[in-house]
Amino acid sequence: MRIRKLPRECLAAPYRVEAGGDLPYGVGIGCEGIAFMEVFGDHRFEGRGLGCQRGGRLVFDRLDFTLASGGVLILKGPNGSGKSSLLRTMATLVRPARGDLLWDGVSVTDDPQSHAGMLHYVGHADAAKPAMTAEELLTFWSGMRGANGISVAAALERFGIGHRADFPARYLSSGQKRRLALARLLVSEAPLWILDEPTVGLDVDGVAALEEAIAGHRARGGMIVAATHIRFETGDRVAELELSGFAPSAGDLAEAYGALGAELRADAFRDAS
Amino acid sequence: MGGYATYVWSSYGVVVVMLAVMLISSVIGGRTRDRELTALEERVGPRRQRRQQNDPEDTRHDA
Amino acid sequence: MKCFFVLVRRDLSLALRQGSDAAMALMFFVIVVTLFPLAVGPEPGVLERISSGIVWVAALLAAMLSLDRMFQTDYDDGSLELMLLTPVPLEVLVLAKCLAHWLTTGLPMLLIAPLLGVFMNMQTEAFPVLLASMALGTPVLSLLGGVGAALVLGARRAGTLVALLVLPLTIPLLIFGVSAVEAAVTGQSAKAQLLILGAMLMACLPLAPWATAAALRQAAG
Amino acid sequence: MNWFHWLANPARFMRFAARLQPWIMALGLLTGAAGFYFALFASPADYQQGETVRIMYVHVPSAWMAMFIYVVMAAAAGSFLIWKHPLADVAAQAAAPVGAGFTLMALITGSLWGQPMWGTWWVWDARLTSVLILFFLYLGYIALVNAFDDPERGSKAGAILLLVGVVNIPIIKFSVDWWNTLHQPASVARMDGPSIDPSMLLPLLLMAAAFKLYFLYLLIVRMRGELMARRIRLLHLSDVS
Repeated sequence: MRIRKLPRECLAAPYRVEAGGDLPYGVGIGCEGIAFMEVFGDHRFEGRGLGCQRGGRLVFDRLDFTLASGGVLILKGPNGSGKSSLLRTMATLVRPARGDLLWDGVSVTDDPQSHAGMLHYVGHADAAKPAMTAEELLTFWSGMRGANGISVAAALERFGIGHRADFPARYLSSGQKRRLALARLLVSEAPLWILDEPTVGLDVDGVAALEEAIAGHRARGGMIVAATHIRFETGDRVAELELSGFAPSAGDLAEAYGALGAELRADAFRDAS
Repeated sequence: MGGYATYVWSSYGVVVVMLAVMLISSVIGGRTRDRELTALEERVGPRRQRRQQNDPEDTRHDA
Repeated sequence: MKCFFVLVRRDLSLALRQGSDAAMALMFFVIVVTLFPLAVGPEPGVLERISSGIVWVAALLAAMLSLDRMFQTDYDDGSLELMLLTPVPLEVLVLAKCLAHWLTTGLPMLLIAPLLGVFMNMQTEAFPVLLASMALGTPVLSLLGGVGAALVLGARRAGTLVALLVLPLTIPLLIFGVSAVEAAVTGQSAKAQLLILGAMLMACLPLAPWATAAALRQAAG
Repeated sequence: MNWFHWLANPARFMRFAARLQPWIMALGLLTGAAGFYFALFASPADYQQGETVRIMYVHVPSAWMAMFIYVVMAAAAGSFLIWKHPLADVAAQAAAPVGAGFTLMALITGSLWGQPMWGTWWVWDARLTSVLILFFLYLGYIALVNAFDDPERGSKAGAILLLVGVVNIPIIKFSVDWWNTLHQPASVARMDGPSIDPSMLLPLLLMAAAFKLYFLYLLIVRMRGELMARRIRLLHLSDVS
């Protein structure tokens, strides 16, 4: 990971830059005048001809996307169109049935472990252990991924659950658990955030905190892929991907089922038996 | 068979019966699926065949 | 390497706070052994003869009981996905999980085994070998069990299935573990058996986490 | 290697297999008939075991097949995991019940052999014990493959289990042999006997060949069935969407 070692205060600073301000894109003012783009460097995340198969069924096919530093990619589409599957594919939790994922032009499917260091994934599950306190959970994940972001206390504060730091997760409401899951994004750095319905269970303040975090992340050259209803200012570097456009046709379905595809006509061998 | 005929013949019997059962059940299973597949293809088939005729890349797995 | 200890510490503190899981496996171990004198009669000769086998079989069964918890909770609450997405080799994390599992089930069983030896009229001279064989054998149980626990994630009736898969694989362990203790009881050297158990541990240490990691990846995908 | 890739296409493989099938059947029937003839009539009775030795001609090849099929399945599982080719998985899943069948056959004939030899239906003989454990491994694999709602998951988990199992089999075999020599009184005759006379070797090898050809034939039949089942599943899915 190409993250410059900065004092913690510096890393915390960008979150105070307002989203959509007058600053040129991707450049913010931190302490000691460090340009934020340097935090993550310039990256490019691409998908080429992606196809994904869930439960033996092809959910989407021949899908391309490109995402550059500071960019946002919003996934749209009805239920079952494969938003979660695509996000899980991007996170290398699922191997694409077809196509390839590229990070800076290099395929990541062969080395998912190093790609994993580049990303944060927030899925439907909050990974909140009932017996662990909010602070312990965050400390644990920062220990697992490296504590190179803001401090645990600051991250909890930023998502408005600082006063619940000592509460075991079993006493947290579902919205608070969600905030806790999102606070993970801030305690360790990763240029790519993959967010699957991150606002589920959040109240207005929670959504605002998330938006602030996202704006700060983008300002520092981070990129975001999300299936969400948060409204982003359209225009600069915000793209939408309508997944229903990539639903496979019947022929694709037949072909994509591995090599047991369309040419496996039963009669090709049935006569011989 | 030196007084052991029961054991010898029953073990050969078991072998023959098991071999036959495995073979017959597999063949019957294949036949049932064959019929099911034929019925399904007749139902879904026309749509698919039309598509395949239009699809020049149909042979891509042979490449 | 830091991740390894972070994960072990988390699993240990979770096990301590939800102590019932580990304690239940231990209780099961004790109760199963206690059943045997009641079933076959309390004659010291008989009990002594079967003591090593009973203790080992009970340890295997008790370990099976605790196995399905090994990855299941992490799988259910999404922690497992996040672990897959840490920049550390998954094998290292698996090893940490296995160590934590051993510390919470294997080690307590190991410590209580002499007491059960007393229950079963085992000669006290055999205790060191019993402890040594279990010290070498129970980690193998955790490592092999990890493979099974990872394979059945998301399966129907995972708890029963994992025992069906893992128990046949633990037979060599049982044979050499029991025979080490028997050798000690009859006053022979148990060195060969203990060496073989050690070799099994050495072989499992790299191979089992590798298979477990592969199983976890396909479970998440 | 090229040839391997050529056959990796399921339709082509099945066409190739269908052409092979009658030959396999003919050869199998031939060796089978000869095997049964030599085993039952044209071979001498053992001077120690008498006529019961004839059970060996089916018991031992069954035990061999049980082992052989497991290794074949593990090889298929390995190539499924490495090259991700579904045909390998189809082969492993098609072979599993056949392997379990041969294992059961070895157990039953072993028991029928044990009764006249030792006067009891079951003896913890080294081979019988290993075969019994192998039977458990087969059942575990079949149970695991069918325990998932998503067949893909079952295939992958099963393949990993097969590889773990095949690494374990030599260790299990070794430990069971070791255990057996420890507990077996020396006076009881071992099932394999000290040495095998050439007149006994011929029926044994004939039966082994016949069993292998039978397995090959059945494998083709079952793989075809499994491929059809997958195609049916696929058609249902595309029908729904």
